[in-house]
Amino acid sequence: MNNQVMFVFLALMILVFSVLTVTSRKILRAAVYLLFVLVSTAGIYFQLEYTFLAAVQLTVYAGGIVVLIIFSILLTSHISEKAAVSEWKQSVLSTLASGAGALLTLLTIYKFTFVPSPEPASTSTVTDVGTALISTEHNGFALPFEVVSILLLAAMIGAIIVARREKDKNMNSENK
Amino acid sequence: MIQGIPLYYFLVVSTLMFFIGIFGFLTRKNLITMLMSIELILNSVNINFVVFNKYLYPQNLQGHFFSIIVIAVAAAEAAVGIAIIINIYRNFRSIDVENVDQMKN
Amino acid sequence: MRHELLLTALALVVLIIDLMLKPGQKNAIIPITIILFALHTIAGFLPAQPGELFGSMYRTDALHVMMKNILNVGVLIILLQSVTWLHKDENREKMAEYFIILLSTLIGMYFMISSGDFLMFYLGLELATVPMTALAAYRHHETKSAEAGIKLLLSSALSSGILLFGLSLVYGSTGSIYYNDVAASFSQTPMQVLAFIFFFAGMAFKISLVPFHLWTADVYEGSPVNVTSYLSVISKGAASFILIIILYIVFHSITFLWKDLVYIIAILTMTIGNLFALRQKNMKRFLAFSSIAQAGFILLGIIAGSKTGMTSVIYFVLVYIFSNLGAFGVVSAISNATGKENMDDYDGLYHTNPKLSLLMMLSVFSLAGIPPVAGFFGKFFLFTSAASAGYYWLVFIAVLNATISLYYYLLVVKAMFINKNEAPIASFKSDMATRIALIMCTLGLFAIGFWGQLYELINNLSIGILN
Amino acid sequence: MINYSYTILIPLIPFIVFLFTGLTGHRMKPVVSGIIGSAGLGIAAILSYYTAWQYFWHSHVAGSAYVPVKAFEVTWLRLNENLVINLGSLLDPISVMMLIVITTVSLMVHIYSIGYMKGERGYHRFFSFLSLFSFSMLGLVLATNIFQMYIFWELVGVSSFLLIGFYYEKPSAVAASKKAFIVTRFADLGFLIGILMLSFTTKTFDFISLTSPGGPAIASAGGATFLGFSVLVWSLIFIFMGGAGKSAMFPLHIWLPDAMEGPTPVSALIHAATMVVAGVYLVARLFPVFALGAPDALHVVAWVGGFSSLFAAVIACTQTDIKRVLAYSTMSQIGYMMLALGVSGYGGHEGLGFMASNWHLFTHAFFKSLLFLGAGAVIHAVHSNDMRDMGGLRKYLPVTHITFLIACFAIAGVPGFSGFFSKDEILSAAFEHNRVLFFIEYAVAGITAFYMFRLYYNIFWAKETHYHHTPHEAPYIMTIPLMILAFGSVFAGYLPFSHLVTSDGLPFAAHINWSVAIPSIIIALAGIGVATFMYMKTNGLPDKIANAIPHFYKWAYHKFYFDEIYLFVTKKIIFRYISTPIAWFDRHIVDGTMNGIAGLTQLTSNSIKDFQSGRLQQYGFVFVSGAVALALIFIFLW
Repeated sequence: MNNQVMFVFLALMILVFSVLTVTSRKILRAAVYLLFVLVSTAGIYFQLEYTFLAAVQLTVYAGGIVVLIIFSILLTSHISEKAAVSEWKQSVLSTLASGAGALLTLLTIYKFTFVPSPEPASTSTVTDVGTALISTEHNGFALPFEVVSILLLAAMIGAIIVARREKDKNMNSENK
Repeated sequence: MIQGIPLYYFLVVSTLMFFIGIFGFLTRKNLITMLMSIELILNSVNINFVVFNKYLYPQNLQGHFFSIIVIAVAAAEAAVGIAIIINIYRNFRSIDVENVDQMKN
Repeated sequence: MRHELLLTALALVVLIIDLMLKPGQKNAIIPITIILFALHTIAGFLPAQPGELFGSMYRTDALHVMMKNILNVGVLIILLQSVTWLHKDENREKMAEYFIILLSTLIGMYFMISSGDFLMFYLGLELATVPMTALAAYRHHETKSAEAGIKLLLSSALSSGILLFGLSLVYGSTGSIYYNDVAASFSQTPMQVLAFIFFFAGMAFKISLVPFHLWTADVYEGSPVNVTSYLSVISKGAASFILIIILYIVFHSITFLWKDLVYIIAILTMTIGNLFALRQKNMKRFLAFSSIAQAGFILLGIIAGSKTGMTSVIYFVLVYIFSNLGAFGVVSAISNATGKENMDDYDGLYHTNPKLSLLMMLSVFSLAGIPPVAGFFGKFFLFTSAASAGYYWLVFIAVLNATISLYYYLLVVKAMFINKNEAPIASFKSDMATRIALIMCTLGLFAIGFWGQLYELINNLSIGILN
Repeated sequence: MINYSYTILIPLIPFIVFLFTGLTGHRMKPVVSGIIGSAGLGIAAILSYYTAWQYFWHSHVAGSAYVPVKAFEVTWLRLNENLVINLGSLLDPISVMMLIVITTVSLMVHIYSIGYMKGERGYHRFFSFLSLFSFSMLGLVLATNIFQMYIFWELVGVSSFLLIGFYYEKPSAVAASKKAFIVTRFADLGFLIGILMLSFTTKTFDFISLTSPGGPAIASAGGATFLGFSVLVWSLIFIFMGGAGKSAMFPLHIWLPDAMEGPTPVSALIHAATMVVAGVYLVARLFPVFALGAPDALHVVAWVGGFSSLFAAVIACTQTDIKRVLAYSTMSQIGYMMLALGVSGYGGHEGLGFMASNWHLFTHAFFKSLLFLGAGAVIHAVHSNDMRDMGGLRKYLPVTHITFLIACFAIAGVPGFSGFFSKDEILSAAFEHNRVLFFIEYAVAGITAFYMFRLYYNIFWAKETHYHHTPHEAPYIMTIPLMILAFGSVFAGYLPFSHLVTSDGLPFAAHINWSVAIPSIIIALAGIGVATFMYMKTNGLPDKIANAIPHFYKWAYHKFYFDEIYLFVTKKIIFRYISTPIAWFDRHIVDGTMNGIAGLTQLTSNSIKDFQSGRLQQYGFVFVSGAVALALIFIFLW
């Protein structure tokens, strides 16, 4: 029963704040709503007993990405600034498209019978996660773990060359 | 598996979140909020993976690790995206998506 | 795994050398990287051990190796073509970064091609895309470059979000992310059809198939020329390779479904790509739309579903690399020398730069599929494979589109050779690296068509749909 | 067995010349590149004559069949176990005959161009492209398999595109070359589809195995049917579409008149003697398959040819640009050749049409290239293409005048000239197989004689126009080729063709069928006569005669009266109600349809441009709704 209450709470948090994130006219608030969504998602992971994942969610997503986003909002907009609204035609069309997509997806998912795997469950303690992370066997994830580090490195270099200001010429008028 | 909560409930939440994200992507005028919509989309996918893993195929951690990798990729995407957005701000003095339509037809 | 390890090491070496060089010596990084990469390309042709690693997350055999080698050759040409551009003042400070990003995206493509499960596939895909967006936005002071970067980033993030949603449903319905397991239990319930279509939409984005192609022209126009040619040739080639592998190996149980899907998309892509290419004035945009139409032709080989089909796709991509890089090489040389990128600027080019014009003409003829240039054989094999699978109407439509495409390809030839121009682009000499790259393209354009064994070689390695 | 492997040199020499003059031409004096080109072609021509001598007379046992010989062959692409694409050279009566035609005409055109192109920009480029064209054309006729033929076929298209468009830097030439290229390419795509279908049904590309009677190709004729025709028939119809495009058959002929924008020697080479007859050659090459496996396809060939010949002849009467007259005349004559193939059977005297078609191809090459080169000399002298700017040139250009007249006699079918013999055989073949077409061709023969002499009189007789400077005869380098070709135009008719080039390789005896020939002679002379009445006498000669001999005044008056009637019938009725409308139809409907398709494409392209709005969110919208729509279609509708 507790579980159910908790779940309903988290689900409502996620949905309500998701909607607020994409509708709020103040960008900074939208970012904060996003933070709530991400934290609630971490709550769901906790509930599913994936504590490691929940921790990653909190640190990387909530702690890293959202902070980055807020930081960039502060750089690029005034706090009081209100986001422009899109024209009604665009809003209607977008609502239709995403609504149709959601309906279709829910319908097909509802029609599908999921069959749980008969094999026994393994636990998901941090030890198991760690073992799988460095395992090179089937269901081991050493390779993606290594490759993602290349991705992060490359993305970092990319971000630096794009955002770095050049020392020279005509950019002096900018105030960062 | 959580007692008393069917799998479908989670899927409804994640699907709705996914399409809310898409809606946001299609309507928000601000580049940063478009990026935030992307985060919503990725987050909903993560929920899917994790829930499937927990409810249906708990004998290994495929969905779990998929989510972790997606989070890492999301971080990389956000970093590059924000760098470009800041660069756009320098060039246009604004980060409205309306401004970035010089090239067309 | 040799390709991946060598290339990763190569990228790290470049990074370290760059740190060690003094500011005055930075230019040395260019020849070092290119020579190392050339060696890496050659090393790729050494015989390699087929097999699976990491519990079949990574798989390699002669087919994968060949695909990677094809990409290597293309990247080598692009590296050579970018030398002039890198020597420009505004790019001096970030040469090493350019190389590292380019190479790491190539690593991503390697892993994508060699992937044995959807996690590695997804990771490879993102590694091939996310850093690219930084390169698209490489030119600081160009608003167009930043626009290209953000358009590429946001739309590719949207597409991979949708692709991921599809993948999550695939995982949910089959219980595995490994290709073998998915292939064994994938069927045709509505949800799985939905999942497949979401997945396909994401892939179609990367190959820029209609209606998922809209980003292409804008991004191609705004990016630096070399990045554009990389996106249009290497990225697209790699994505086509992995698409055909996944369709043939993983989704073979719903073959009849994806064949119909590909049928529709192929017609749309060829036609719309052509219609837009007709009206382009900017050379990069023009090549972008022409490359969309070309992607439509690739689908003809995919839809065949046979060994011949895969052979024709690989062969076509190989030819396409040389033809498109030939065209982009000329565009890049001219853009570097004069900054001009419009078709009008090419008026009368033949009188001032006859060699460049001839290469451009060859490339364009190859793209249009006129014998005896290699492009003709590429198209011919695609048509043959689709026709032998019974898709006569599709081949007929493709043939019509090939005729339309001829019209706009001739516009370029006409501009260079016939149009009058009071002040044509002045005669200029390109540097050594550009010339080598252009000579490689020219040779490739002829050699591939006339080297008969090549087709057999590819055919021996190709596979049809698994049964 | 004689070793023919040296024949590989015949196409290779022009190719080497092309590379050489193309790469180093700008460093040498212009005339040197012309001489090199001519010398290369000269060697190729000598080799061709030697080949012909060896093939037809030296190594051949009298009375036995000429067998095809593969002089040389290498495997090039292996598509699967059955389908192999080779490169090589195949010698048989028609390919050897074509070698002679191509090398001779090409050599003449080379020599002529040395004079004609003097002082033009891009002299060496012109010659290197001429060599490229000769190479492609020779490769085409020597092809051992249909795929190789297709490759060279396209190469011919490319090089003619270069030749039509590259030299003259005027927009109309550009448009013309593009049009020629695109229309023929469109036809070629039909050709390609035909090749694919044919090779899938017969499992071979090779000409020898395709065309051997009783071979798999012909045996497969009874395969699956579609709309009442077998696959074989359809594939041959598609292949014929390619041939019709290159040979300017209705309705794919629209490029030919416009292609006259190119330099005149090019027209002589490409649009008279070689490229435009490639379609005829293609049908002749596959003739056993047509005749034995798909007679229905052959009927298509016959009717397309017959219709085109009439259609073009009628239009030729209305043109004033002398090169356009010749262009329509070419189309009409090729229609003749196609028709001859279409009414032919296979083997022995049944194959009369086949023989006649090739013979006419041979003789036509001489007199039509002569006409073009002569026209070139005229244009060279008066700097205009329009016959209204000409007149009375016979005293200024004596050599051109005489050779032009010989060619006119030949094309009109005056006895003793080559055209008479070949045309008569065509008429006999048509007479035996299809009376309707036969009578059409009678009419065409008369119209041909009429418009050719209309052209002739307008250029060389009629009233003298005022010229800015006195026209002068062309230099020897231009007139000598004219004389050589004139020689061929007279005497090519005396070759024993029915003993050399026949449908099954066996010689047979062909005689002039006088019951067909005499009416045709009368018709031709009538055509000439009418033209003479209408166009020759603006010099006032009849008036003088009438004044000098009053007795004849009434007769002259009556003649004049007759003339009036004739003028009324021709000008007021035929011209106004038949020729002009047909010409209008050709220009506006046939041509307009093609332009309309191009315009429609442009229009569609313009109307969908808003899709590419540059707005990221719209792109996203299309992406999402595209994916959702596809999912809907495949889940619920599929």
